[in-house]
Amino acid sequence: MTETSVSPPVNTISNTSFLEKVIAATPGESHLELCIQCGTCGGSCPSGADMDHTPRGLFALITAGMKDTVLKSNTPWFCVSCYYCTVRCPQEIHITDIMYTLKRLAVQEKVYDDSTAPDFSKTFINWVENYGRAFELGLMSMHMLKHNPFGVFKVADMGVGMITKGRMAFRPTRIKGINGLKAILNKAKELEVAA
Amino acid sequence: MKYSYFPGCSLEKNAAAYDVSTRAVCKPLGIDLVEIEDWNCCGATEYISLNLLASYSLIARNLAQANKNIGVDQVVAPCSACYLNLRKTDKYMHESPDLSKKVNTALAAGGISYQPGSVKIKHLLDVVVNDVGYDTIQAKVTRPLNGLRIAPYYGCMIVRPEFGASAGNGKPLDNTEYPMILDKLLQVLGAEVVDFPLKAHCCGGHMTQISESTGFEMIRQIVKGASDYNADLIVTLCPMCQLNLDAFQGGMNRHFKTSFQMPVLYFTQMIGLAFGMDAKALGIGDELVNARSALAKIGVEVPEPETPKQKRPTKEELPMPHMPKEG
Amino acid sequence: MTEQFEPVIIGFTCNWCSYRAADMAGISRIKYPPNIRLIRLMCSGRLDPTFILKAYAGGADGVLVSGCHPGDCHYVEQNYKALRRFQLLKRVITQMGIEPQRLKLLWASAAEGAIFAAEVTKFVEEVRALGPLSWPTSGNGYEKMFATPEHMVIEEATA
Amino acid sequence: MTEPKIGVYVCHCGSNIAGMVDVEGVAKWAAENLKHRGVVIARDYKFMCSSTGQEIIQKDIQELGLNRVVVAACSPHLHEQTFRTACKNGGLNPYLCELVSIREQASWVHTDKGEATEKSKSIISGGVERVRWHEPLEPLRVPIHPATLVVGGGIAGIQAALELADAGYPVIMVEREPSIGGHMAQFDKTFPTLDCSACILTPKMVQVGTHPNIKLFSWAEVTSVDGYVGNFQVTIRQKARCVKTDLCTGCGICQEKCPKKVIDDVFEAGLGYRKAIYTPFPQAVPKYPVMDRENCTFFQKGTCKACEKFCPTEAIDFEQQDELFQFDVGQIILATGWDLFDPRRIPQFGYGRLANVFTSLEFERLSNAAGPTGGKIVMRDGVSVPKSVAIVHCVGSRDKNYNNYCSAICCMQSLKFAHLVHERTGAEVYNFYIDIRTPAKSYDEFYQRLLEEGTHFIRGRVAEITDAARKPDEEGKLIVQAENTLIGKQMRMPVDMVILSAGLEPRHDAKEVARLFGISCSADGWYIERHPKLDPIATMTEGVYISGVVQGPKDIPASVVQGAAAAARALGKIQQKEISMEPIRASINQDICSGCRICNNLCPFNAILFHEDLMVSEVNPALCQGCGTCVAACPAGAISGTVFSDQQVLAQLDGLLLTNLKRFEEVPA
Repeated sequence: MTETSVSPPVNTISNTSFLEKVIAATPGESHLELCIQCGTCGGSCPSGADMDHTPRGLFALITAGMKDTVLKSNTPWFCVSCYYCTVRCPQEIHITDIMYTLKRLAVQEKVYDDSTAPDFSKTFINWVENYGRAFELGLMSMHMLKHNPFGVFKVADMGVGMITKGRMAFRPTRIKGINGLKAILNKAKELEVAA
Repeated sequence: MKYSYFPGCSLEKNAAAYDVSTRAVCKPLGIDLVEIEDWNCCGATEYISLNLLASYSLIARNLAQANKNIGVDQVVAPCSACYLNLRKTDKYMHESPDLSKKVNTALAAGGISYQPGSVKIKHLLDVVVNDVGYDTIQAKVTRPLNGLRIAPYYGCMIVRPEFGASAGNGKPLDNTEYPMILDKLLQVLGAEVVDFPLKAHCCGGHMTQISESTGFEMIRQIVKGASDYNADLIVTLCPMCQLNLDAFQGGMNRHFKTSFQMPVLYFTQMIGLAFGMDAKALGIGDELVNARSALAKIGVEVPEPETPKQKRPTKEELPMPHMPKEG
Repeated sequence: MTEQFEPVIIGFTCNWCSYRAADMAGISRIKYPPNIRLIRLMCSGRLDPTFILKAYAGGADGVLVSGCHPGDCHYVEQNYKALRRFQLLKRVITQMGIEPQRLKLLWASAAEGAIFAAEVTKFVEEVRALGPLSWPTSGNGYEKMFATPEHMVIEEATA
Repeated sequence: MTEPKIGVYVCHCGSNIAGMVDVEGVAKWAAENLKHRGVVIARDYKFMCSSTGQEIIQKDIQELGLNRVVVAACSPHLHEQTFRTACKNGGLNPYLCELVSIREQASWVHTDKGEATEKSKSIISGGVERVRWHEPLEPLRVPIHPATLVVGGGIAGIQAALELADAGYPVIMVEREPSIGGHMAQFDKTFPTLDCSACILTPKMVQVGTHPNIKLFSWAEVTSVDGYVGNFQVTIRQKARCVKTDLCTGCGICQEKCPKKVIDDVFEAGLGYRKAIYTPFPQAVPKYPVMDRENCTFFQKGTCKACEKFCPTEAIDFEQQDELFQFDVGQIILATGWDLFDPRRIPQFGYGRLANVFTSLEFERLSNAAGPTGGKIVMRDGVSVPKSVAIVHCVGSRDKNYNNYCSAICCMQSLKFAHLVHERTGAEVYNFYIDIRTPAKSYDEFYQRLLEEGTHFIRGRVAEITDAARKPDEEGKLIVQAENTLIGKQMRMPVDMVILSAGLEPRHDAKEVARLFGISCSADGWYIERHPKLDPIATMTEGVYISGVVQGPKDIPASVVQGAAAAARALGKIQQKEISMEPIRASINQDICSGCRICNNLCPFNAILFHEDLMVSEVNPALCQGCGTCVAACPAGAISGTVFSDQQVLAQLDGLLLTNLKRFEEVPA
């Protein structure tokens, strides 16, 4: 059974350490420990309605150390990076950055329920890592076929329109320095693992 | 004025119109764009979601490339996401020597390096309204956009989060909740600007791919808002916003059984039109929601839209709080 | 532990803000290294350059000067005068062959016990890193030092 | 002077010190190693501050003939007086005692007993060296002028003024606005009892206006303050009213006839109108109107003079000029109050753009029977009654983007609003809050009452207020968007009217005023009290007190309490006829003074005067506050400061560094 069904163990070392872990994995001063649960973030979030936990709720879970519940949550993946929560937070918590952190942690630990969003990011990154540039057509088609085959028809006219208007490339541009870029990214990943 | 130009992936193809119109209007505005050599994708909001250091390195490579433009210390990005990513990386590297060290170790593997703060990163709109200035622009207007009701749409990442004076990146660009610079620009071009409450709300970013209904709802809100305010068109400054509001408008209409027909153009295209440039040369026609009917309004001579007379306040009516002077 | 160098730090505090900040640190039981010993003045403006030079001469490895935040001075604006002297002193001690990092200025309000403790801790480490103050007169014969400050006191006052 | 005989007393403070410092060891060390510095006895005791502890010192003074005492215990800010008094009772001049802190500075902040003990030794050694240079001193005595200046005519100032005046002492009250009464005069009801604000305030205002001991200046400001506690000279600028107060009967015809209607941004919070010549409200004290020259047709266009034509007593005087008045006062009470946080700074709340978003002050006027709508709670169009109202708590408060602090009154104020709206319109009321804070007497009972009345409470800070409808039922409404944090869901609440419970802010010119009176502001801009708990009334400047919100957000009862307390403080001093001041003063040795005058302009209190004839400077001990800046700055070393003399500081330094252990000679001059 998951720890959601039992009363959350508060303030044991492992609990605090999850909060600390999230803070540590977030660049700059995230101020996460300052959350007063006011809900400004949840109220501001444009996709908040579809999240299983509001950002505020998620922070309470983090503080309570309910790691699995947090990393399984769809909340970070529904974040659209509009930064409303970040600029409105009365405690100046870098909420959007924390959402990125939670995504990374979830991917590391491979504990997300719905793989749509993670896969989207992965597909996107794939093109970037191999070509150095993003590639919408490939991205969208590959992603849609995998996760929303019928969606293809829904927006088919859009796809057609984009193509007829010449707004969609059929093959991605590859940058000249792709090998250099690959070297850079690999090195960066090494360093990250090392850290 | 020389700037290193970072078009970003969108402007390569789906937002080519933005690129074309940008280059077209930069000439008369005296903005000299030097494209960053062999630039790469900024990772949008995706790379950072999987890999922290790699995404900063990915972005930093562009800044390093920008430094190859000798004597040009300012980078201009027309895409809000690119703008934010470049600024953010520069800021965090500037604040954390440790991060800066790591990123540079990674860059070294590609034989390059970047010193945080060594370039100023600006959004194209910032350059146009602040470096060039409203007056210069006004002086060049030959075909004022009279009678065109425009909903100015900023989206998120140009105003949020406010990275302020980070790494010498200057003062706040505009208010994070209710920006005005685009409104002012469009007024200068002669348009009738809608006081658009959703001007800085979110277009949904990649949501259409993650959760269609969520994405469509966010698009609907903005398109509906614009039409509620009887706008002829939405003008934006971000390729992602344009893509969502324009290309997905049809899908959105089908999803909600609505029939909005709200054209979405780039502010550079509006400048170009006001400067009397040819619509085609500004990439107009690429948009999926046809903008011609809206633009017809300025093709022909339309009389000054007489502003409704201030009705005398009734004697019960309470005064509105007066707003502070523009400063 | 016993191996590492333990610097001696003299801290000058004003009676109204920074000394109370030290009190606050105590009342809040905030820990900091014992290397610092405080001298209470009425105001950082009272700070005579002689004091600081004598501190170095007498064997201090670092000197902390602290007062109210600019604008909060109990004596209206005297901490600005302290600020001026501080900047000048930094120059002077450098000429005298003392690393300027051995002199630190800290504004601390009566409420900022935590800040006071944190800054002291930081300063102790910085001075520890610099090692003992190797000054010919160090530890004895500081009386020799007495003539020196005169010229700069004048300079300061007219500054 | 005789060979110093010093007694050293080390306090255990229970285990507070003894727990981390080897007190016995320290005492023993002092007795042995500081013998040659004049220490004749060193003891340790559980509680030196106890009567027994004090008796030990007194006994030693008498039996061992001690002429110096060093106590190593807690901070001098806590017990310096205690031990000075102990010495006094023992027959020793109190200023020959030095209290050094080994608690706040050693036992409480260090973790290693050995290190803490060593540090304590050097601290005591410092105290011993210092005390050798102490001199017997007498506290300075200064006569107290019986008059008190009260700045600000809000409820706090009114209370203070009346307490003093009723006690029979003269009060000078200065109010910037045309009438006293402050913000309280704008309110309709006061929480939690809901009694009518005017009904309880107006009588007090009248008392102030008519009290024989109170001289009231309204439409006036203090322009300069000189002198020191007991003997301040203040200058007051009486702005020109353009009304001869000796002739004016306050009949109000001038206001009635004045053709110029002006939006009243002050008293009506921008929600109502006044004339160019006006009293802000009918019960104004004093009753005389003032002329607003910026808006007066005559002053702007050169014609009109309607007021003059119709005035039955020929009291209008267009020629009137500002006047300056000088007074001597003994003490000063500052009760200058607060400004309302401007919600325009939070664009997402729409104030100024969305007609039916109101501020708390606007609503006070809206609900006030004497207000622009006669107490009818209506929307901006002035007629339609709201069916649903949202009240937003913490606007600009508890927010690092604006003000960090809690404004203290907004919760109760919002509850009051909720009650009034419910009572007068029957509208549904929604309170959006982070925490409901109702700590004071019968406040939480009021909260209970609101719950019974069926007011809705939604725990969630409002994210934004918009008119952009998403659903049909939102059309034409104000939509309040927030997270209901108790169910963890985002919600959009369509309402007719929104009230923003905006926070309290320091007056826009609080910093300048603080400078004028020589006191200091916190980072937030509130005036700093002498001690946050034990003395929230006095300031660091002798004879200047603060009361009301100027010291920090508080409600009416608290302001009244503080006003009364400040008055009591002032009365205490007045009763003493004269006050004794710490003899911490600078003095100039005129034989050495070169007359360079460097010190003259260094002194922030203008305490140093220059004798042209003798070409030397002199310190006025009554003006000198003892900061010692001049002492440090004198190039000739002609200035010395009692209690903090060069020798004392240098000796303490010597002791702290333990360089004294080597020396056996040197006797203080």
